Order: sequence, then structure tokens, then C-alpha cells
Amino acid sequence: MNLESFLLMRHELVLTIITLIVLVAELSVNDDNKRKVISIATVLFGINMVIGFLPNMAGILFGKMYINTDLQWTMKNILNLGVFVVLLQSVAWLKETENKIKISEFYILIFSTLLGMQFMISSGSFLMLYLGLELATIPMAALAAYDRYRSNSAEAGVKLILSAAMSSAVLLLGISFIYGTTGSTYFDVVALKYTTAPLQTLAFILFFSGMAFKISLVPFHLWTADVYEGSPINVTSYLSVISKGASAFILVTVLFTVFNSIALIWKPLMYIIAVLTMTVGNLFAMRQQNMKRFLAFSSIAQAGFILLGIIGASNIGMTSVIYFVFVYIFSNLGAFGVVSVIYYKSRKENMDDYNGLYFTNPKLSLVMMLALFSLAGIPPVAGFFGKFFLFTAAAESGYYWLVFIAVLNATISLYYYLLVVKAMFINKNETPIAYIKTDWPAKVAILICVIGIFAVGFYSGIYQYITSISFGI
Amino acid sequence: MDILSLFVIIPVITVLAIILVKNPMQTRLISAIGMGIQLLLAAYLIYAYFAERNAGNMDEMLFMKDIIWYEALNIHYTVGVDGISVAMIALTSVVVFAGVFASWKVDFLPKEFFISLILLSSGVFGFFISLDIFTMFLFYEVAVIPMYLLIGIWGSGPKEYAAMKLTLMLMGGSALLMVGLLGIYTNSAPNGGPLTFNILEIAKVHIPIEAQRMFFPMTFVGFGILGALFPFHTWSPDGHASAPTAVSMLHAGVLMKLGGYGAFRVAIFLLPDAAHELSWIFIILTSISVVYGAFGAIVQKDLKYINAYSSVSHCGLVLFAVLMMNKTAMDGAILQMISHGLMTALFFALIGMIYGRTHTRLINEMGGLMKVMPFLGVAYVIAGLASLGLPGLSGFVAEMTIFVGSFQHVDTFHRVVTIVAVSSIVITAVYILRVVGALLFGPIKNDHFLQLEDAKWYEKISTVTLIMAIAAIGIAPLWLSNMIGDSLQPIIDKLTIMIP
Amino acid sequence: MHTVIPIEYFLVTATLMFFAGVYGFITRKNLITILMSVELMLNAVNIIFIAFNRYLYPGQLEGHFFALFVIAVAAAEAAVAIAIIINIYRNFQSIDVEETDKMKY
Amino acid sequence: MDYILSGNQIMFILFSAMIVIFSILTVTSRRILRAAVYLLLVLISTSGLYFMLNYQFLAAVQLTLYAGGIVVLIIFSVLLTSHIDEKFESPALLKKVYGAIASILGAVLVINTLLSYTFIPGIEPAKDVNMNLIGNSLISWGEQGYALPFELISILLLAAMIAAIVVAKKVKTK
Amino acid sequence: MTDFSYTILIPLIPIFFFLIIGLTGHKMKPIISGLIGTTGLSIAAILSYFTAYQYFFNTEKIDGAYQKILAFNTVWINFTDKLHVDMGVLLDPISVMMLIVVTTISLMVHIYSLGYMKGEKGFARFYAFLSLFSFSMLGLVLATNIFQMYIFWELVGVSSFLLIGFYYEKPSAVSASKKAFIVTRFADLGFLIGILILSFNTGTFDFISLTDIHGTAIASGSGIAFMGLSTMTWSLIFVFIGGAGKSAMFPLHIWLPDAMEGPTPVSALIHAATMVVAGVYLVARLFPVYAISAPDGLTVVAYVGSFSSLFAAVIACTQYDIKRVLAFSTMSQIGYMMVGVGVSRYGGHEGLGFMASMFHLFTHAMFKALLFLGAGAIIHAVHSNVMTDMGGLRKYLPITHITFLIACLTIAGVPFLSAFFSKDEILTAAFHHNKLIFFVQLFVAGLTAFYMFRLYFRIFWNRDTHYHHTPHEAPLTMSIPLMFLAVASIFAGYIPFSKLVTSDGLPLEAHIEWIVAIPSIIVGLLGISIAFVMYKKETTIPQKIGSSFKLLYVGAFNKFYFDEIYLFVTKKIIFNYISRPVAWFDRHVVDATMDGIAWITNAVSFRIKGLQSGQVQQYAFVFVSSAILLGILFIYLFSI
Repeated sequence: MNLESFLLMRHELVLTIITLIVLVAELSVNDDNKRKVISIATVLFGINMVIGFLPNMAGILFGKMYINTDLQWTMKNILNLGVFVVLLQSVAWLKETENKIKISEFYILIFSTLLGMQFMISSGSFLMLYLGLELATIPMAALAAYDRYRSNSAEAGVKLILSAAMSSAVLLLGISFIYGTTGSTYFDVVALKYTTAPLQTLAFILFFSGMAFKISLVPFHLWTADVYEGSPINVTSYLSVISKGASAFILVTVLFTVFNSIALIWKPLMYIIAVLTMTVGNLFAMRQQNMKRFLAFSSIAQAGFILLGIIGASNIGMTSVIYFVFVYIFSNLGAFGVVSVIYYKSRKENMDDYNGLYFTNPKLSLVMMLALFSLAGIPPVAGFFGKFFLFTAAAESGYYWLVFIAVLNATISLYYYLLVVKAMFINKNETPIAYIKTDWPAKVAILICVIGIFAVGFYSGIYQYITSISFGI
Repeated sequence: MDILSLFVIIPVITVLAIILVKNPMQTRLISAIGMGIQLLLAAYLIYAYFAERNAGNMDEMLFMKDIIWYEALNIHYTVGVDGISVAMIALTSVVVFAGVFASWKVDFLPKEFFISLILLSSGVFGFFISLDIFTMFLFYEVAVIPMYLLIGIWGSGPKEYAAMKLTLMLMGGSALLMVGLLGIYTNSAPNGGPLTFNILEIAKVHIPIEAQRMFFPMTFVGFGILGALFPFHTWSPDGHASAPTAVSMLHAGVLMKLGGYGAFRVAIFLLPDAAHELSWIFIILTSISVVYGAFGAIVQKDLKYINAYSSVSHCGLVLFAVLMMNKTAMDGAILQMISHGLMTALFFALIGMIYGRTHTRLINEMGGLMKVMPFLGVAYVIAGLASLGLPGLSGFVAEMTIFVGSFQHVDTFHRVVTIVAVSSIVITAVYILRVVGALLFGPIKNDHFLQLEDAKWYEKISTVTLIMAIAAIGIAPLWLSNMIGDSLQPIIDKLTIMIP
Repeated sequence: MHTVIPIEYFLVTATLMFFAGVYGFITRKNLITILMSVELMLNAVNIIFIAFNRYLYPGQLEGHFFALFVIAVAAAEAAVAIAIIINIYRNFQSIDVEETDKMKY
Repeated sequence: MDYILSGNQIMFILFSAMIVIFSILTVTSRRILRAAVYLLLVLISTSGLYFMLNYQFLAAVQLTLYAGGIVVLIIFSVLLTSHIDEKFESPALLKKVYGAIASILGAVLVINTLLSYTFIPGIEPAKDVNMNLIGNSLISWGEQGYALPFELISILLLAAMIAAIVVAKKVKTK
Repeated sequence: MTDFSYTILIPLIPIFFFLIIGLTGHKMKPIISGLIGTTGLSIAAILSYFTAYQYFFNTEKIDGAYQKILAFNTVWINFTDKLHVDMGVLLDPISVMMLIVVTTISLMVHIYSLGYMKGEKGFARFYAFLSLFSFSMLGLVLATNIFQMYIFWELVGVSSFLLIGFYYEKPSAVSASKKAFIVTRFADLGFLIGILILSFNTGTFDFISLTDIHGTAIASGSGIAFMGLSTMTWSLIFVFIGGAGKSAMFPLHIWLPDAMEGPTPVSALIHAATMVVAGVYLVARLFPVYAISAPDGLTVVAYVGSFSSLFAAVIACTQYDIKRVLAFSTMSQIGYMMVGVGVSRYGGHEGLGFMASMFHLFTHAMFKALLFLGAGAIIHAVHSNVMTDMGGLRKYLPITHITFLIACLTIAGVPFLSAFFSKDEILTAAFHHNKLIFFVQLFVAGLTAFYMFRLYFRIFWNRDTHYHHTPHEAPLTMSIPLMFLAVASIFAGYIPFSKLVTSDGLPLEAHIEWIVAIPSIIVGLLGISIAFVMYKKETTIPQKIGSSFKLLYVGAFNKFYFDEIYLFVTKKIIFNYISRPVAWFDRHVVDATMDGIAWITNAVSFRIKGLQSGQVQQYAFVFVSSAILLGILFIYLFSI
């Protein structure tokens, strides 16, 4: 262990330190000054994010349990950026009186789940993967149940923890078979020994089910909507964006590095799952009224698109997945940012409540529209590029019909995104949501999203960079 | 800055300027100025194009500009124009210019209206200058989406339904299209080497016939939906009926042309073998479109519906001609796009103006309007005559070029369907005269109409611009026809070489 | 150490245990009993890990340590789950799983 | 040798039978406290298996942490949320059918697949599992070192603790 | 060679004045616009006369034949390498003759309208349209190629439409104009198809190359193609459909009577003298092609012409609206012309019919314009179109009376007036070619004399009708054209047409064949006498005859119900049985399919909502069973 090793692990280390600082702050700040923790934690996390962006050295630590190449470095930075936006969006919510006593806990839990994700991303063995996954899940349940006087929140918490426990048990069963058939839990060893024997296929499918649960792929997605709806909005956005994004990163790396020898199995599997996910996600999203639930289903559908990049199984495929997640973070956080601002000012989160929003809150509506267009994949915003590249990846591998189904689904998704746009811009309302003055952290957060939505698409350097760090099978 | 990119940049700058200003009047003025500059630029482009050609530059595309965008996927921002694109750009700038004046009196959220309208136009311009399928597709979708808002917010009647239907059908079309384009892309280097989106590059290679067979229908139908190909045209009547004036103008006038242009620039140009092989299916569909649209128009009562069906018929003719795949017919197809663009824009502008006065679009509630609004009446008659193909107006030139061209085909099948398509000119005459008669002539049905005023100055600008363009093409078509024809030559060469 | 008990016996036992857990998860009404079912499943996986480690790969202790960490995770999970279940109890005055379906469709 | 082997077999049969039977009882018993006790018995039997396989440390952990910790936690929560003698009605038939389908199908599939696979034992010589080795492994960061997971689990436990607190925390009313 | 390039000005002058009047007419005094238009046309007329003089008398002939002179030509649009549409001026005997006819009649109508249209709203518009029409008609006759002809063909159609619908507030005028346009448009469809086939076959639009009897064009497409006729024949029959439409030949004649809704000068110009003969002109234009490559086509022309002339003449005997009588008379006379070209063959004396037809076209233009203008003067005086409102007008309208009488005598074929010569030549040609047609035409000649004098006596003699205000003679602007045309009607027959306008350009020796002439004179006089008996005084003979031939009379009176048949076809069949079903199909099948897809998606969305039941245990079940099913799928069913 030396300094370089520490530099290599700086994302995790700094984050741990911050977590501890917040813990100390919680203990040392008296009750009336708890809100100071908000700024402390946010600023600290900002610093962490900046540190994360410092140039990286690739390396392997802990006997291949910890891998950090440019790819992992990039993924973590993307997540950091997303979390930073989430934190900014949460400020208004945390300042509410009922949350006063548990501000620091919020940060500790967010940071520790993020830490879990980062370890997952960097994991070099199934053990680390599993532990990271649990670290990213268990505190998450508490976050979902954060509003403890809201029964929906409690329900969300219990649904999340029980489903997660169940899914991790299935995942573990898969890992145990992987271990049994290959004699190792290290990725590199497993990759060498993996074949399409029935037990190994079964092991893979069990493992995949567990991962699919995290990314909420159909039919492993059922918890998603309820949990998203019940959780506090900012937790929902964290769940739907950061947690899902991290899991997608991991899925793509694991599939490409560990299970590349059984691509013949998982490609058709992905095909089925992708079609199911997109279609079911869209069909459910179509008739949702609650904005959170609506976005939940829409994010399920989005996950289906990610599979198109994975199925491409090429450098372009991986690039597109990462790029898409990057874009998706901005788009979805933009949408959630608006939903959150509106909810905490007006306590309204139904689509009908948004009727005529443009006439009272033009800026918020515009941001919302942009974000939704980006989600729908409408140019010139970044979402278009993200989707197009995913489709390109799938098409290059010859999955034209899958692309066709995907684009049809994108059309359905456009339908429901337009429903929101319609509500905001076209529908009339007797009692529209009054003008909302957005607090500045949320403004900054939304601004970041808007810039991201525009810049990521037009500035091709990002994609180019991701290409250089990606790989295919 | 190259001249072509200006066509995209000027609208964007205009939009930014509109965002900054406060009152509606300034908004209008800025829009008018921006689009006026665009019109002048288009005029200059035509001049520059001829100057370049006369100077002996016989490149397939002029004013090319190539910037690498997404290197990994070999996506470039490639722009360039040949005579066809120049013509389409000119058309667009005329229609947009007229559209701005036609919507001078939009008083509900005028700023937003003009922003959407001009954004839409920038998409259209971008589409026509693109030589890279990716950017082409990007601009295509940019052009389609503002339509939703424009119809949804400023439309009339069942506008939400219509807007949604239009958007979804067009997007459904672009689902096919995207697969088709990606298919072309992935097959663009059958002999190895990097894949490319560049149309000119792809045109040089021979895409395997199996791939062509799969992707030609997709690409063609994908574009065809926008070009109101039977039976995917039903978005058009509802959409047009609900859209506000300028939007109908732009949509029927320009946006539907993206379909025809794309069908020919991408589907046929890049997939010629399959086009030869499968064209008969689409020829049948389009000839159905031509006749069916015309018959459909006869019984409609709503002015906009009549025009929408008429557009189905006329745009069907565009695709029909494109599929004939000979120079004359294709030349006619382009001419028809321009001609239809202008006259249908004129139609919709006038319908908007009349509707704004009478508050009805049902022809049986109107009558004798010629007496109270002679200017609009005369303009409407001119539009009608252009539509039914009166010599001296653009429609005639286009249709005749198509018919003569199509009839030169060696197959009897092609000649027979040509005759079917030709018969549409009579049906067109029937519905146009029916409308003109019911709307403008006869006694005035409603005393309230006597109070109506004739066109205002801005409406006159809009109308006169379009009429002048229509007449200019109709009277002196040679320069335009030659400009298009010369540019068609490389395409025809490719089509003929590809025939074994 | 060699033994005549084949590894399959262990695996079958563990599998049965696992799916007993699955059965419990799906059928039990009480949230706490569902949690117990989860513990059964985790425990079953541990047995599999240990059996593999002992029978097939005794040269390293990966399975052993995996099981160890699973136990720790299970503990943490149980703690949080129980906290949430108690919270449910406070909100719903019941820990019947069928009542926690306020959000659906 | 024979004796030992057969003793081993007896022990295995005993433990596995207990595991299976008590597992089923755990998930079917209609009294919650009994279910908890059955769970305890399953866990204890499991540690018996570990002992049998010579993983004494793990067995001990199983006993203390699992049987001692988790089950006690569960029993506490049962006491907090239910009456001890409460007997719930049998679950709905449909649920049972679903549960049975899923679990039987799953068990058949997994067992069938497991049995069809021929496991090839590793060639490395067996390691003697003693506390020393375990301790060293847990703090070493090379190959087969578990320092990082060990640290990670500690954070996990801390986070879980805080998570549990957050959920349970009450606003102080003034 | 004389330079004729100035002739391009002849059509350009009217269009120039059209633009001036059209754009600024509503700002100027009405009379000014009228004078401007008249001036323009006078210039054109003078140029035309000059051209005619130059062409016929100052241009060298080759082998004694008049040549086709391409006076001006510019490419208008290129279709293919071979097929290009030019705009230009082609001078040959028939086009020069038509120049005279068109400019003369047009000028007369211009002058006449100064008086007739005085005080009408839209005076300037009227003159603008007249100029537009003159332009179009001149362009048509001067066309160098068949496509240019088609272009101007359409333009005259639209001018006619505009002028028929001049009184656009009158529903009957509007529907008449629509009818005229649509019927001729339908015929033009045939024309266009004909052009397409013709050009496809011959590879050219150009009249000079098409009609070059030694050229390649004329010889192509002569093989039997379809239903026993050659491609060339088919194409020319299609072309003739166009001509038949414009020239109101049976069964495309129905628009012509209704077209009388337009102002009377318009009827004189367009629907009597110039536009309606375009069909004859078209056949004459392509005559060598017809004669050499498609004689079957000519037969069709002859029979259609003959039947039409009989048909129209019968109807004309029963009509009361004087303009309608004249309209049917026009149709009948054009039938004559068609017969003329139809029975003709190319070259030499065989081409007599052609010459006669052109001759008759010329004379007919004069006397028919005169009749219409005279009718206009009458209508102007009594404010009615209907014969029954008139009677004894000779006292009030002396000039009109005299000129009208001259015209009636002319059309009746009274010897030594112009039409005597021209009609006689046609009959002669028919006599030599086809006896059946000859006898029909002879009978029609009698009918013509009868119905014209029925008209004449009914208007100027018969009973004295009481008028609300005394009819008075038309102003000078109206009577001068009447007098001019009367003179022309008398003397036009002495123009040596057979020397000037022949099928092959060579002069022809034509003389009156008394074997034909005498019967025709007798028949004509018979017709006049019958009319004299029946209509000189108010008698009951007409009613008696009407009731004794009731079926025929009622049929003819109702124009043999052709309007009703057309109405049935358009309203019932096209409107109700094609368009409505199409529109219905579009809404309820095509569109409904699209909506249905959306509806199904939505319905499915609601159907599957049970999947998301809110029950965490069900989620777990789905989770586990999905994993298991996927396992089964990939282990057993999809094993590699």
C-alpha cells in the first residue's frame, strides 16, 4: 500500500472521509444548526467531485479485487456529477422542518450508497460486486422510507428492502454456482473458465436476474414503480438515475469482460428482455398520472434501450451505453428537478396539476419539455444522440428488427412525454400552480442539466473520449 | 462561415433575437427580417450556384463543407448542394417568408409561435443542405417536433388529437426510416473500410442486394409517410385541418417535401437495385394515392380537408414520379415538389385569411366572397388554377414533366399507371372548381360577410410572394428545370449503371 | 479430508432450503416471516458456498469468506429491514404484507 | 474409519433432515414465534454442517451472529409488532399455488441442472483452515486477501446502523 | 425569305395589355381600360393582316407550295433530349388564316363590347379576360408544336371559363362555367394521353417534323397495337377527343349551350368563331398524320362530325332561347367542318374536304359572330334571351335586322353568299367520299335553313310584342361591327381559298359541282319556306307538329336528356358512388386502422395493469418464475 494506491482509490477514499466528516459534524453541531450540514456536505461533495476529475492512473489493487482504469474513472465521475446535481436538488427538501433532525443521515446514506456503487464499478471479483451492491441497496431502503410519517414512503422502503433481499439471494445463488463451476470469484479467472454448460447458463441467468433487478428490467422491475412513487422525490431521482446508471455500467462491463464467452447465450436473452422492457415500460407509463410513477415507468423503458447497446457487444455498444447513461442522467435529473421543485412548493405531483404550467412557470415548463424531449430522443438535444448511437450499435450487429421495435417504442414513449408537454403548454387550467420561485441550488442543478442536455450532444469530444476507453468483445 | 450553414444559423440567430425582445411587434419584425434575409440568401445562393456552374465547376455537389463530428462512427457534418437542393432551399425560404407574414396577427403567445415556426424552418433547411444521413435525419426530426406544439397550442378544432396523431405517425415513420438509414450505414462498406453516413460516399459503393431489398422499403415508406403515401396519409387531413395557417403552409408546403426529397435522395439513390426491383409495389400505392386523394377531396366540406386530400394526391404524384426513375420524371418530381409547395402554401395562407374573417371553413356556409374580398378571391382562383395545372403556373410544368417522363418508360405497366395518374387532372379540376364556385362565386350567403375587409398589407405580401414564385416557375421553367435536370444526371447515371 | 457423502447431497439440501425460502416469501402474510424466508435463502446459499469450497476448491478459502461476508450482510439487511417493518407497523398498525399495496397499477 | 464415515453420514442425514424439515416448517407454521424458533433450529443445523466440514470458525460465526443475533432481532420485532399467541389464518390458496409452482419448479430445475453437472475438484492441495489463516486473510491485500471487503463490510454495517436509526428516529416534539 | 420574327408580337401584345388592365384596371375609369384593350387588339390585328399579306403574296413558294415557316422559336422546357417544348410561331396557310379570323373577330368583339358592356360592373375585368383569351387563342393557332398547342389549349379553356362565369354572382353562370371547364378538361385528358402516346411513338412534339410526310415520325407506330387499330390511330383518336371536347362534338357538347350564360360578345368570340373551332384546327394541324398514318382516325372524325351536326340541328329546331339556338347551330356547323376534314385525304383534289373545311371555318367565323353580335343587340334591346318575348322587332332595330338577315341567308346556304361556297365544297367532298354522310349533311343543310329562319321570323316578324320600354337600335360601337361582319359574310366566299389553304400547300382547282349544289340550294330554300309558313305569322302549326312528333320533339327540346345523363354520371356515380365511399373508406378504414392501433395499445396498457398489483409477494413470484423460465428457455429450448 503506498501513496499511488491511495490516489488510485481516491474516489472511494475521499468519499469515505467525507462521510465520516458528515458523521462527525452531525455529532458536533447542535440541533438548531443542523441545516449547516447541508452546505458542508454539499460543498464537500463538490470538492470530492472535483478531486475525482483530476487525471487518473490506471491500476489494479487488492489482488485484482479492485480495478480502476480510465473506464471506471469515467463512470465514477459521471456518477459523482449526477449525485452532485441530486444533492443540489435536495436542498429545499432537506430544509423542511420535519427533516431537520435527520439531515446528516441523509448525506451519510447517500454517500455510502454511492460508495457502494463505486466499489461495484471498480470491483474485480464477485465478492466485491456483491458487497458493493448490498452497500448500494440496504441504505437505499432507508432512504426510500425516509419520510417516515408518510405511509407511502414506508411502503416503498419495505418493498425495496424485501425485494432487494430476495433478488440478492437469487444473485448469490447464481454467484455460488459460478464459484462452484469455475473455482473462483475473481473476474479474470471466471472469464477464462466460463462455458455454456447448463449449470453455468443457469448461474448466469440467476446472476443476471439480480442485476436486472437493480436496473429494473422487465420482468424484474415490478418493485420500481411503487418504490419510486413512494420515496421522497429526490431519493427517487437518485434511485432512478444514479443507482440505475451505476448498475447499467456494471452490467455492461461484467457482460463484456466476464461473460464474453457466453455471448451467444446472453445476446438472445438481452433481445427478449430488451423488447419486454421497452414495451412493458412504455405501456405502463402511458396511463400514469403521478409524475413520479410516470417517470419510473419511463425510466424502465429507457433501461430497455440501454440493452440495445449491450447487445451490440462492440466498442460502439459500450460507448453508446455509457454515453446514453451520461445523457440520461442529465435528462432525467432535469425532469426530476422540475418535479421536485414543484412538489415541494405546491405539494402537487399529478399530471393534471401541471395543466397550464407554462403560463405561470414558463422556465420550469421549458426545462421540463427539454428534459422530456431528451428522454424521448428528439433532436437537437442530447437524448437523440444517445438513442441514435445505441441503435447504431445494435444495427451494426445486425439486430435491425430489434432496432425497429425500439424505435417504435420510442414513438410510444414520445406519446406519453408529449402528454406532459400537452398538459403544460396546451391544457387549460382554472387553478394553475402559482408562480414558483426556485431556490438557487435547485436552479444551479437545473442549469447543469440544461447545459448537459444541450452540450453533450453537440460536443462530440465526450463521445470520442468514451470510445477511446471502451472495448467490445 | 460557409454559405450553406448560414441557412441553419440565421434561423437560430433569429430565434435568439426573438427571445430577447419584449413586445409582439418586435417579434414579428425580427421574424420578418430574419426570414427576409434568408430569402435574399436563397436568391444569392441560386445566383452563386449558376455562377459556379457557368464557371465550369461540374462537381456533383457545390459549396461543400465537411467537418468531422463523431469520428468514431464516421459521422460528419457534411453540407453541399446541387441544383435540386438549391431549388428546395429556395422553395423553403419563400414559403417561410410568406408564412411569417401570413401569421402576422397571431396574438396568442406570438413569441413562442414564431420561435417554433422558425426552429421548424431551420430543421427543414438543415435537411436540404445535409449530405450526411445522420445530420439529415437529425434535421428531419428537428423539423417534425415543433409541429406538435404549433398545432397543439395554436391550432383549432380537435387540435390535440390531430397534433398527437400527426406527431406519432410521423415518428412511427421515422422508426422505419431509422432502421433503413442504419441499415444503409451498416452496409456502406461491403468491401471493408470504415462505415460511412456520407451520401456521396455510399453512392460509390454497391450495397449488397439482400440488404437493399430489406432497407429500401423501410427507407422509402419511412420517408413516404411524410410524403403522405397511401395508406399512411391520414395524419395529413387531420393535421392540416387543425393546424394554424402558417403551420399548414409550412407543413404541406415544405415539410411534406422532405418525404419526397428523402425518398429520392436516400432511398432510390442509395438503394437503386432494390428500387428497380420493388418499385412496382410503390408505384401502385402512389398511383392509388394520386387518384384516391383527388376523389377524397371531392366530397370534403372543410376547405382545409379539401386541400389536405389534394396534397395527398399531389404528393403522391411526387413519389410516383420519383419511382419512375428516369430523368424527366424525376425532374418533374422535383418541380412538382416546388410547385405543390408554393401553391399549397398559398392555399393554406388564403384559407387562413378567409377563416380569420368568416370564422368558418365549411364551403357550404360561404359564397360570393369574391365580391367582398376580391384580392383574396383572385388569389384563391390563381391558387386553384395552379393546382389544377393551368399552363403558365407552376403546377402545369411539374405535372406535364412527370407525365411525359413517366410515359417514356419502356414497360407497358409504367405507361398504364401513368395514364391512371394522368386522369387525376380531371378529378382535380372537379374539386377545385367546386370549391372556387362555392366559396367565391354565387350570391353571398351571409349578410355578415358583407362587412368583411379585403387583405391587409401583410397578407398581401404573403400572397403576392407566393403567387410571383408560382408564376415565375410557370412562365419560365427552363432555368429551373435545367438546374434540376443537370443535377439529376449523376443520379440517373448511377441508376442506369446499377441495372445489370 | 475425504468423505463418502457426495457433494450433491449438500447441494440438494441447500436448494430445497432455498426454495423453501422462496415459497415462504411468496406465501407468508407477515412481513417478519417474509424476512425469515429471506434468511433461509441466504443461509442456503452459504451452504452451497461452503460445500463447493470444501469439496472442490479446498486450496483457497473464497467460498468460506464469501459465506462469512454474506452472514454479515444478512445481519445488516435484517437490521434495516426490521427497522422499516417497525416503521410500517407504526404507519399501518399492521405488518400484513397484503396491506402494503397502497401504490399499484 | 468405517465408523467415522458412517458417523459422518449420520450427522449429515440428521442435519440435512433438520434443515429441510425445519425450513419447511418455518415457512408454513402459523404461529410466528414458532416459525422463529424453527428458523433458529435451521440455522443451528447449518452450523452443524459447517462443523462437519471442518469450518469451525464459520460455524461459530453462524451460531453467534445468525442464530444469536438475527434470530433474536427477529423475535424482538415479533414481540413488538404481534401478539405472541397470535395464529394467522392460512394463506390464500392462490398464493400457495403460486408459491408452490415457483418453488417446486425452481427446485426441480436447479437440482436437475446441478446433478447433471460433473464437478471437477481443484488440484491445489487443501489448506488447513485455522484462525491464523483466517485472520491473516482478512487483513491482507494481495491475492486471496480480504482487507478491502472487510473494510467495505464495516462501512456497510455502519451505514445499515444509521439507516436503521433514520427510519426509527422520532422528531422531538417541544 | 421574309423575316417573320415580329409575329411573336401578335400574341404578346394582348398578354401585355392583359397584365396592364388586370393589375391596374380596378383603379382606372372603365372606358379607359376598354379602349386600351381595343387598341392592343387593333395593333395585333394590323400585324396579322400584314403578316397574311406577306405570307401569301410576298413569300417565295417551293414547288408552288406554301411552306411552313418557323418564324420564332425558343425552348420553354426540356423534357428529354428529343422531347422539348418550344414556344414559338409557326406560319403556314392555316395558321395565318386563323390569325386573321381570331384577330378580326376579336377586334370586332372588342369594339362591340365597348357599347354592349357599358355600365357593367367589372368592365375592366371583362377586357382583361378578353385580352387573355386573345393571347391564348393566338398562341394556340401559332403553336409550333403540339405541346405548345396543348398549353394554349388549356389557357383558352380557362379564359372561356372565366368569361362564361363573368357574372359570378349568378349561380347558373357559375355552374355553366364549371361545366364547360370540366367537360373540356375531361376531353383534354384524352388530348394529353394522345400527346403522350404520339410523342412516345414519334419522339417529337414538333409539328414540322410530325407532319413532314417524308419524315420518320409519320411512319412510326403504324403497326396494329390494340383492338385492331394502330398505335398512331389510337393516339390520334385520343387527340381528337380533345378536339371534340373543345369543339363541342357529340357527346362532349353539353357545355356549349350552357356556356351562353356568358356575356353575348364572349359567345360570339369564343363559343362561335374561334375557340370552338380549335378542334377542327387541331385535326387540320395534324392532318398529314391523320391522312397518312391513321385514316381510320379520320373516319371517326367524319362520323362524329356528321352525327353531331345532325343532332345539334334537330335540337336547334326546338329551342326558344335565341343564344341556345345559335349555340346548337354552331355545334352543327362545326360538325360540318369536321365532316370536311374527315372525308378529306392528303394532297391534290383528294384534299378538297380539308380546304373546304378551312374555308367553312373562315366563313362561319364571320357569319356566326355576326349572328351572335346581332343576337346581342337584340338582347340588349329587349332584355331577354327568349324568343317568345320577342316579335316584330324589324321596326325597332333596322340595322340589326338587315345584318341578321344577311347572316341567316348566309348560313342557310343561299347562293353567292359566302357559306354557299364553303358548305358546297364540303358537301362535294362528302359526296365523293361517303354517300351516307353526304345525305345526312344535305338534310342538315335543310334543317339549318329552317331553324335559322324560324329564329329570324320569330324575332323580327311574327306577332307584335308589347315591350316595357321601346327597344331602340344599338349604339354605333355595336352596329359598326355588325355592318363590318355583314359585309364580310357576303364577300368572304370570294376569297380564293383553294389557292391559298390546302392540305399540301399546293393550289387546288375547285369549282362548284352543280350536282351537289342544286340539291343543297333546294333543300335550303325548302327550309326557309317551311319556316316562313310556320313563323312569319303567329300560327299553331308548330304546336301541331310538336304534338304529332311528340317523342322526338320532347326529346329534342330537352336536348335528348344529355344534361341529365351527365348529371347522373357526375352527381350520382362520381360523387355518390366513388368519392363518398372513398372519403368514407379513408375515414373509417384507413384512418380507423391508425386510430385502432393507438386504441389497441391503450387498451393493452389498461389490460395489463394487474401485473403491477402493489403486492410485493406477487412481484417476487414474477421475479422467481421469470428467472426460472428464462433458465428453462436457455438451458433446454435454446441450448447451443
